[in-house]
Amino acid sequence: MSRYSAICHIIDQIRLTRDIFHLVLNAPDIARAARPGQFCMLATAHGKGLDPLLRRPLSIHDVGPSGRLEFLYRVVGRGTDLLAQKGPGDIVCVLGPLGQGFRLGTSSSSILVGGGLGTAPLLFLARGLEPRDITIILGGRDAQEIVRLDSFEKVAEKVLVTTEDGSLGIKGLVTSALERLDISPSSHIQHPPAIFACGPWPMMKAVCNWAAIRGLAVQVSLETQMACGTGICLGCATRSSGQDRYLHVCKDGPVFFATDIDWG
Amino acid sequence: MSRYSAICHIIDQIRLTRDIFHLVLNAPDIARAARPGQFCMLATAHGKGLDPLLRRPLSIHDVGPSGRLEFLYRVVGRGTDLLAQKGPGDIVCVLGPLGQGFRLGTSSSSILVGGGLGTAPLLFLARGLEPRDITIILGGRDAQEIVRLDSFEKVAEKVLVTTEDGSLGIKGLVTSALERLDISPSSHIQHPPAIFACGPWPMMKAVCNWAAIRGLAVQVSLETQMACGTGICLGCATRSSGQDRYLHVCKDGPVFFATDIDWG
Amino acid sequence: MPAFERKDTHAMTRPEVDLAGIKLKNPVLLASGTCGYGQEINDLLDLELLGGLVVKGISLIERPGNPPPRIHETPCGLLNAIGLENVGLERFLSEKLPWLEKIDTAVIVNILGDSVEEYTQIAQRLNGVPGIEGIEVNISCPNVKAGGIAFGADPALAAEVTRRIKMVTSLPVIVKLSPNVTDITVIAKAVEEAGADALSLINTLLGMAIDIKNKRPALANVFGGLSGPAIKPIALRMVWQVARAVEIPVIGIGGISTPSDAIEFFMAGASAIQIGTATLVNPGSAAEVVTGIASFMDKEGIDDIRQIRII
Amino acid sequence: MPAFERKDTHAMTRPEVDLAGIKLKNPVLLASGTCGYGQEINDLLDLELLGGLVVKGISLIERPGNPPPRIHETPCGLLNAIGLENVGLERFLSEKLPWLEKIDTAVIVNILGDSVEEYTQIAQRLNGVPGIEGIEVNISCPNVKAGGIAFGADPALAAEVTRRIKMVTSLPVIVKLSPNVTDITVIAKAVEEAGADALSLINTLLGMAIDIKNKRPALANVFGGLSGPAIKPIALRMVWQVARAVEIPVIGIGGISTPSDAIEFFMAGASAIQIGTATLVNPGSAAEVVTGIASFMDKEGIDDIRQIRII
Ligand SMILES: Cc1cc2nc3c(=O)[nH]c(=O)nc-3n(C[C@H](O)[C@H](O)[C@H](O)COP(=O)(O)OP(=O)(O)OC[C@H]3O[C@@H](n4cnc5c(N)ncnc54)[C@H](O)[C@@H]3O)c2cc1C
Ligand SMILES: Cc1cc2nc3c(=O)[nH]c(=O)nc-3n(C[C@H](O)[C@H](O)[C@H](O)COP(=O)(O)OP(=O)(O)OC[C@H]3O[C@@H](n4cnc5c(N)ncnc54)[C@H](O)[C@@H]3O)c2cc1C
Ligand SMILES: Cc1cc2nc3c(=O)[nH]c(=O)nc-3n(C[C@H](O)[C@H](O)[C@H](O)COP(=O)(O)O)c2cc1C
Ligand SMILES: Cc1cc2nc3c(=O)[nH]c(=O)nc-3n(C[C@H](O)[C@H](O)[C@H](O)COP(=O)(O)O)c2cc1C
Ligand code: FES
Ligand code: FES
Repeated sequence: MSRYSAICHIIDQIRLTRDIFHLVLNAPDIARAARPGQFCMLATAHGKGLDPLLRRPLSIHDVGPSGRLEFLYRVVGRGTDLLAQKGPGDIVCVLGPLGQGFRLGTSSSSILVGGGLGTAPLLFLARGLEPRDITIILGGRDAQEIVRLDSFEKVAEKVLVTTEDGSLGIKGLVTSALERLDISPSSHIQHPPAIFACGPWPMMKAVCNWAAIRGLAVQVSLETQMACGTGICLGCATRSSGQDRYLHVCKDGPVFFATDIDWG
Repeated sequence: MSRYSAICHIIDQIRLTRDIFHLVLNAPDIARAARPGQFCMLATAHGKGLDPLLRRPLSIHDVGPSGRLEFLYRVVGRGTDLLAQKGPGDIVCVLGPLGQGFRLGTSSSSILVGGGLGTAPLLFLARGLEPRDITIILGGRDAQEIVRLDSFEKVAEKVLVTTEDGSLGIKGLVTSALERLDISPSSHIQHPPAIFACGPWPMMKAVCNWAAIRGLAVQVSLETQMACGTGICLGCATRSSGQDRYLHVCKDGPVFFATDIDWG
Repeated sequence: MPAFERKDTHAMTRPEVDLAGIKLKNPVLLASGTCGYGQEINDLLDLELLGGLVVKGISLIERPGNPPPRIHETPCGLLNAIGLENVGLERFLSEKLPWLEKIDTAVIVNILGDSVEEYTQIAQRLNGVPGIEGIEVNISCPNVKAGGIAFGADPALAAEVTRRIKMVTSLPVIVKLSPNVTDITVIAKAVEEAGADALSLINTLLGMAIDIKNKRPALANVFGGLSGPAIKPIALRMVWQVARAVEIPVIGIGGISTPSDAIEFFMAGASAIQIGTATLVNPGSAAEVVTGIASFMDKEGIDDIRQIRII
Repeated sequence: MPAFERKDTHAMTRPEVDLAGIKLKNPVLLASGTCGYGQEINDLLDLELLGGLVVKGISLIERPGNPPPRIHETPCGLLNAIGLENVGLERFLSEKLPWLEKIDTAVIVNILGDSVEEYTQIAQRLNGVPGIEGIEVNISCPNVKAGGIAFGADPALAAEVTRRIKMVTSLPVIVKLSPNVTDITVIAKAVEEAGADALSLINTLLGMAIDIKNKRPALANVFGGLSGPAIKPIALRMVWQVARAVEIPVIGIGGISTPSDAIEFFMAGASAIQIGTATLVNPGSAAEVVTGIASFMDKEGIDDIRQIRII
């Protein structure tokens, strides 16, 4: 596990919707070391400004040849807003790759479920999976929230889209798409698919419930507040399903088996 | 005296030397109200960053038709560094015009002396002077520090340059140029020139000494630390020549008659 | 002027509050020392949009203040050692108050002294003067007679000042607490018991900076008061603690520059708030906070800001 | 390994200092709680470049820490309520110390307890353990027996803890002071008199934030400790005051993230400094500070950093 503290140039920053951005950096060391599900901490303040103080965690969306490191993020507050103001040639300080990524395993098929910007890590994950019978479910509030659909279609056998307002794909939540996959709760599944989920807490909980009924293991990628992202501050605690112990999302995760987590 | 709090677009930002920048904003209200010697407070943090907290004071370098408001500044620290990173189309929050400018008077001739970036307010001053027998002395460490010479030459009958290393103009300090003007100490001057000075404290002191010997009044533009620039915090105190009283540079100045100041 | 031309600001200045008997258009005030005597800032910030202002601390005799440098910027903060420069009580009354009287906003006078007697004398003189809605007692000053210990650091001294001032005035008395203490609730309770009508907190935190180029403290006074966004977490904690320790209203102060900062203080238990350093940075801050509070209340569907207090 | 391959870091790690008997390659340490037990950060920051590190506070028994959320960002600052999560004394000795022993840097163990007895027991156990250069006593914890008042807020309690620890260990004892007090020099002097070999200051300032969307404190613990650049002016003021009040060395802590921040603390009177929050933001901060101090000393032509102290 190699981690780097790098000063990276922005190759490209594309505004995909009003508040969703696709950031492409040049970060050869990090890109080479990165595994699906890992994340980076990005400094967002400009120049020598000290505010916002902390770096912001973003999942690695993709890595490419010649050191491309990609992120997909939504502007939700001051840090992401400042990041979005930068453009090609500007510099971003990045720490990564961090944390434990997805366990890729050897399941004969995989179902990847992303809600909102929880779709970000799924592209890099899909690229890494083998054998390649991959279904990706992308959920959002509306069509605007479903971004980079063409890229996802290139890496998966099947891509299902759900939107809450029905403006694209299936109207409903990601679970509506899961139901359609026709993996019956009663059936004894011979080659159980691997399930991966990333998105808002209630969405992941719903996916876990759906999977639990079917006896399927789920890996989830969690978000918490983070200060360091490197395992030294112990700030990113989340309750483990085992009694009185906390897991630390930045070093024990961000990816966990759902059964290790206390879903509250 | 009208003051405005304006959100201004950058029309242009030109890097004149390694660390000296010429900033042109669109600020019609401020430009219209501005008088030579006044200054503005510019917010330098990007986006919603809160650091650096305080705005930075910069003298008005020039105003132009259709609301152009110009500044000439040197990058010396975090605030000016952040300002220099902005470009055309970016936004700067500006408060101005602030303070008491130069008293233009009716002297038949004027001598304007600027050291370093103290030259900034002299262009706008020279434009405002009438009648127009104007000598401008621009002093710097080296040729690099003498900026916008052509603009100064357009607004003055005579422009003298001094550099400490002799790389441009007269080798020496601005006082070397003053000596050459041949205004003899002993002579009873019938039409005393108005003297204006802006620059480092020792330079202004030297100009004042030169002028005092000749019985000439000098107006100086002072710098102090400022928090508000609007007269409410009382932070910008400078000792007055009268006993136990402080003057406030942002509202009583920044331009003062040299005799009102305690030169320490 | 004809009625249809009158500035109808009511909708813009909600929500009215009653603060220890002082009627305020809204719970947003300007903090002492950051709005001069009002007139200096009115062209950039319409004072009539605000609940009121607390004028620069007034002493019995005019004070010249500290030598420069008096201010220094720190990360998200400001150090100041103005040294309580002010025009003194009499010039305040004759030169500054007449202008303020014409403005339709509450005027609270911040007072300071080196001795209990000085505080009492000022309070007595202000009693009954038209155009003054309340007194805010700055107890962060060192008590010269008690060997320089600040009134605000000693519960007995703080209570004594409060009691004596209450005896000589019928104006609402707000006591402004210093944060440089081990347990601010002890001082708060002492002052409440002594009769204070409300509490303002916090004043600045004692800090310093060093000018490493010139190898000397950045402020001529060595120490200064730290204000601005940097201190907001400390101020909020103290407001939370004090609001749970006393019955009288608490005015929250410290690093407030946006509507959401203000709402944090109301949730912590403040009945009103003051904006200080933010006005220095952006004169329009207080007006933006007023507007922001009103739209927050609309969104939440509440008509009394105190309803959002966390219990 | 052959001599010519050995890492010759001496030139990079100047200037050596002696801190209350602890030999340090340079006066830059990592602050407790912001560097784990060292191993977690060594890949991003070569610990051998530093004077040393102070490990995460150790209690007698392992502690799980507080429920989340534990951290919250503030303007130029960080609020944390980790709740002293740590592996406990025995696991520290068996699992963490062996790795640290192999690293050529000073290891100082930060200890904490709910009672004088707990502090003493830990100190006794650490005495004579190879690989430990000193003990740093965190007296910001509430004393359970004394009704929850922090050891660091009461000079008598602080002195008592110090005295008892000194009795059971021959290791240098550094006492880490809390800034949440009216007069930090009173505590400093009490602790010095009780035999402390050095003082560390400051620990975090008590603060809070409110999550206005969810209408509750941003931290599950309600209150948290404020650290980072925001508190630097307060920390510097306290170091200045304490350095002038005691004879023992003072380690400056609070908001240091650049060489010039560190130099401010040395000018104020610190004999060494610790870097906390800055490492969380940028793991390389401490190494940059070491380099910056060395080049500052070159420029000034001095060979002892204490020479820059302002008298
Ligand atoms: C491991 C991990 C991977 C993530 N990957 C992505 C991603 O690929 N794309 C994406 O858009 N977002 C991702 N996030 C969330 C992203 O980090 C936050 O949206 C961002 O930090 C908000 O910063 P801000 O300054 O814009 O907002 P702030 O103004 O700081 O806060 C706005 C909101 O974001 C939340 N938030 C703030 N800081 C954090 C933080 N450190 N961690 C989590 N939430 C926070 C706040 O609680 C608040 O609700 C990830 C978070 C984690 C922990
Ligand atoms: C009325 C007035 C007019 C000015 N006009 C110009 C101008 O036209 N062009 C120009 O280049 N500079 C001008 N200055 C100086 C300019 O304000 C400072 O260089 C600038 O504020 C430095 O900010 P910074 O963040 O880059 O530096 P900092 O990192 O804050 O400090 C770097 C240096 O600048 C000094 N400084 C910081 N803040 C101020 C301040 N508020 N006032 C004065 N000095 C400060 C510091 O003491 C330090 O030495 C003027 C200053 C005043 C008071
Ligand atoms: C420049 C300046 C001058 C101040 N003068 C006074 C004063 O005269 N009396 C007083 O009680 N507080 C004074 N204060 C403290 C403020 O009123 C306020 O309590 C403090 O700044 C914290 O609020 P803020 O962070 O919003 O600025 C002053 C603050 C500043 C910045
Ligand atoms: C996440 C975190 C955990 C901390 N844990 C401890 C601790 O266990 N023991 C201790 O004495 N101080 C602890 N501290 C305080 C720091 O050591 C330091 O005193 C404080 O953060 C101020 O320095 P800074 O501004 O450089 O961070 C902790 C600080 C942080 C931010
Ligand atoms: S964010 Fe610091 S340990 Fe996880
Ligand atoms: S800078 Fe605030 S009064 Fe002059």
